[in-house]
Amino acid sequence: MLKAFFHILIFPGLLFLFVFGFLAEYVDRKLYARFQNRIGPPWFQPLADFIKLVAKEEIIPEEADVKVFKLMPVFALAASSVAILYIPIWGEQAVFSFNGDVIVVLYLLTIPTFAYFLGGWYSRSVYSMIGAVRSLTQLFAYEVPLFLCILASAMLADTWSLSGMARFYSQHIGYWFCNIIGFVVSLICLLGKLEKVPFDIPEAETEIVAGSFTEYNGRLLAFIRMSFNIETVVGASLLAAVFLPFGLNLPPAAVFLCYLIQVFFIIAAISFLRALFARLRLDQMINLCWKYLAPLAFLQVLFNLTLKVVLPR
Amino acid sequence: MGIISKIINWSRLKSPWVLHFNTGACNACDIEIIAALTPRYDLERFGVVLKATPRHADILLCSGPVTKQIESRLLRIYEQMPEPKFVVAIGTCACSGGVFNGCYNVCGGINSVLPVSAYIPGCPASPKAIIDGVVKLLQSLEVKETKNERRKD
Amino acid sequence: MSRPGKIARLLIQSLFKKPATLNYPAQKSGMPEGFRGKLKFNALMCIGCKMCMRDCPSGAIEIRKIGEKQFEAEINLAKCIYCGQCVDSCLKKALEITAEFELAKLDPAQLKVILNAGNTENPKG
Amino acid sequence: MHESGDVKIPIGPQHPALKEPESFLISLRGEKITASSVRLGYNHRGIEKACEERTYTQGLYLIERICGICSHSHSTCFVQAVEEIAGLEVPARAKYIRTLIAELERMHSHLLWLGVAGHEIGFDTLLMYTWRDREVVMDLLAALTGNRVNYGINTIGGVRRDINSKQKEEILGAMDILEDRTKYYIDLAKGETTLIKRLQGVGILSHEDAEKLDAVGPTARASGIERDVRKDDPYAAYAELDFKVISVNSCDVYGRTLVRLGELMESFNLVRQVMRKIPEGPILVKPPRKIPAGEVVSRYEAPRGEDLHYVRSNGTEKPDRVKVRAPTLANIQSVSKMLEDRYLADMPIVIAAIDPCFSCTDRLVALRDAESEKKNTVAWETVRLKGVEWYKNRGVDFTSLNKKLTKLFQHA
Amino acid sequence: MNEEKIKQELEDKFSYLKDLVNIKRKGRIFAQVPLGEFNTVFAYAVKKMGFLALSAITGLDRGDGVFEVIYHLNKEGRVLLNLSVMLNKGNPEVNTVTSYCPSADIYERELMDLLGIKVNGLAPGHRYPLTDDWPKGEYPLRKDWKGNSGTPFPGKEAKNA
Repeated sequence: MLKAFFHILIFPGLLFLFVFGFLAEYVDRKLYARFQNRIGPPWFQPLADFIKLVAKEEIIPEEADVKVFKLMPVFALAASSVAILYIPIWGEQAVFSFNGDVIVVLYLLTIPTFAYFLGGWYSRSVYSMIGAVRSLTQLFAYEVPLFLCILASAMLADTWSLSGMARFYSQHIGYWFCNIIGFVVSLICLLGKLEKVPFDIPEAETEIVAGSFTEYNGRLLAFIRMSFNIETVVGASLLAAVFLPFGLNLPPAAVFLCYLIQVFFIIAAISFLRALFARLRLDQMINLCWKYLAPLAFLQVLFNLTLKVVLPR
Repeated sequence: MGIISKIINWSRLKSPWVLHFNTGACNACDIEIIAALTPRYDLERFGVVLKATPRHADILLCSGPVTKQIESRLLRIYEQMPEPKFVVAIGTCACSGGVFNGCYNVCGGINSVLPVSAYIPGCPASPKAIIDGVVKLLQSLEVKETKNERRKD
Repeated sequence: MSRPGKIARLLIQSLFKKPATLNYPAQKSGMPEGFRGKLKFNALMCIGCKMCMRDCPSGAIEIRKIGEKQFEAEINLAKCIYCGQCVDSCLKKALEITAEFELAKLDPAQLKVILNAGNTENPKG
Repeated sequence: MHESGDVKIPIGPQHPALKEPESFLISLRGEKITASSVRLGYNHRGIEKACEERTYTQGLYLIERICGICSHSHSTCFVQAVEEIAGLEVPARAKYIRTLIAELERMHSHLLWLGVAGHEIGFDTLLMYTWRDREVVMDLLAALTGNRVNYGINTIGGVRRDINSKQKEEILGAMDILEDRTKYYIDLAKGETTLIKRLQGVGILSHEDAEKLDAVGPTARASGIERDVRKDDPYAAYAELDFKVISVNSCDVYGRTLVRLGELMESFNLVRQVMRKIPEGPILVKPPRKIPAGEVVSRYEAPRGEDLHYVRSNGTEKPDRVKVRAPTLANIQSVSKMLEDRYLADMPIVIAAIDPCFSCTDRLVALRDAESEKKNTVAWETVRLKGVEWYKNRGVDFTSLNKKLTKLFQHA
Repeated sequence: MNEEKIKQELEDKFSYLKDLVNIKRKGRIFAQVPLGEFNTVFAYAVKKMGFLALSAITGLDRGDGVFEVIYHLNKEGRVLLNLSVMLNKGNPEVNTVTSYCPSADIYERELMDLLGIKVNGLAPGHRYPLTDDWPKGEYPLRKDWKGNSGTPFPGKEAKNA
């Protein structure tokens, strides 16, 4: 019981996530700045932003549906935090795991997007409306390839539990290479999930101000930003667990170090891509996902299926 | 109590998010504001981020003389900003109306409409001047905050 | 032939290059010489012809007689557009332009500067 | 033109896509723009009237502040007019210096535009790099004229500052730096897929429309109208310099980008020529305080297009009438055409593509915008229904989900 | 492009334009057209002489109870033909030229708002550049308009002092 609480509140639960979230945001912003030949923010920036926002006056637009408006950010935060519990971040074993937790994690990761949608939808400002609808449309585009890629690697590992997958891949280290396409595709999809350039369509500043979050401020905005950070961490950890099975059989400290390295590698990749492209239009983004990413993902699935048949166990 | 409010003040000083509003300026100050955010000057060093909506902003950067028809809008934007909020008048026009004094369509400086916390003269105020101004403002706030602290204790 | 991510190389390079950012204000750096900043007033040279007032586009400068052949200039930093027209108009070179640009003030009162024989450049207090 | 059913979004006066307070009203059906209208005037300061009560000298600085980005354009255009009325023969050296500053201004303006365009399509990295390089020009201008913007180099009868040999070298050095940077950007513009995807075929303004609506500057030149005041009606020193008028036929935003980049390259070689040809001599002739009566139309190719000033004097030291036709006013009329059935996502870049400069545009009197007051009062019910319907047509049904959720939260 | 030719053509075509057309300098032709004849001349200039583009329309108050409206037409951006027409301040009226140059619209609205010149046949649309609740009979660019409030221009005081 106590142990569970420890896991939920301290490690790898809230506290760890918050710290890690801040770190992730910092790394992302700093790298982004450096890519642009700037100095960028100091290390404590995300923390300062968070505290400031929490301490700020809260304004709720009179048109908004107060209940939903207030509830949604918390909802998003909670959902994205829970997901971490099922992802093996220290060694091969997640805190909680059961066969099928992959699906749970994936859906937990989908919840925030819906939360943002509803939040924007019920703040009832034109910009939020459009942002909300956009983020949902985008969801339908990137979700499929992402799921397919994870599915593919799960099939190869022949298990529906993340821990199981981690175990499998760390034992057959060679197999990770088979999933390379899956890794790339899901990395791109992750960009979509985190609403980062080139897929930051739902909060495209120059078009619809700040999308769903136009009306949010103070504490709620802080939560939203936090849940984005946590999503980043969780998403990165997920990809790390599924696609980068390295150093899982080292001594514990080293394992954790490896995990950190992998996650930060993914975060760095994200901020690199983010500095690299112009924002796509919604229709272009959907094209990309359905015309290129989804087929690739399918390819991965087929490839892994054949692999499973061919390769001996 | 003291320590918490200290932390809050610290955070406020470290992450001033700004909203830029052109109240009828000639663009010169506006482009200099943007220039202050770009690599050469990079205001993000001080945690300054240019925000799109008043709801997210702490500091309102105004440039230009307040034209009659922007006045009401300026007020509205100011109202939409959550407390605590500050206004910085950037450029001569924003400080006093500058060359546009006497144009029948100009109210004069920002201070004729809103309480201004810092004036940055210059036509236009160069990015360096803007950074200088922002830093001066933040320092002054720091001083003020600590003073308040003492009064409380 | 177009491809995505053409800017990639530049990004990587600048990641390992020193940022282009100036370390201002921690490290003071001025404006190029001849930059038009705050005005300087040599009271002794002024003959009170008020040509500067006449040509000033924004009425930022005012010359006042404070005694026999003695004048003081009140310059409103908030109104001055730093165009230097007064310097050009001045018949006696009583006005000069300096490169001082860090004029930000928190208190509007400090934006009015009175310059006379006593102080030619900096506001009192 | 705005149908009642559509979602109306006010863009501006305070909107991240516009650095200036202007208001566009965009009617949306889903993501498609069905109608658009622009209301100008927020930036209106009454300059034309004000000029009538200021002396020419004072007026000059006022005119310079019509627009901070093309300040040299306006002031040159104005002084040219005044000089023509007064019959002043401006020294050749002064003319060359004006040309020099004009071209430097064009560089900074076009680099600025490139950055802004990048920002509008969410390519902030481009913004950061172009503006970093733009600082080189800004430093030059600061060193030459004494200010980064609103240079105040012009005065009636010539220019106020001379350039020395040291500055010449600096300028030439800077040109080399900027040239290969610009080459890189051209390379980028021609090579970066996402960029091209966002720019090509967007904001179409056909050759005919461009002519009908009297578009000017890069906007016109991108629609294949080879028109450039520097060539057609040479002023300052342009008659003695040789340069190409860049024009392409793609009629879209991409074309406008290429035109501007091409003009940058032209500007570099123009500046080099100026440095080579600039004669020695005085830079200023003493103007009379009172300008004899007369009327003149003066033209100038600003970075954004043709700038036209009409000045009428009445023999006093104040002008009788100053009329300013800024390039944006000529181009703004074609924006609605460009926005026709584009996506909302294209709106910012299309508006940016004419390089709007509203502070130039609204010289006259201001208006309070009735329409964008709707921001908070848009009947959100209609908005929602429209959105839902649009997505239903595309196989996404919110209504049921929406109902469920509302119930849920009522219980909660 | 020969200014002389244009001047000649105008004068030949419309006898009443004799010595009303003058060439100020290269590429600048000013012509004063009697009010009654204006439309025909304008139409001819646009349709026959190829002055297709309208650069701007300037309206101004000459003070002595006369308004002047100047149409700045240009031909391939090279030659500027400035057709000016005098109006009586009592009832200033012109006909719209939007049928020839659609871009005239915005300039004509300017005329209406700032000088109170009536433009016949101008399609309805929102006014520019004045606000919708601008008081009737207030025309800023008229010389006798004393302006609404607004801080006095300091330059004036300077002169008084």
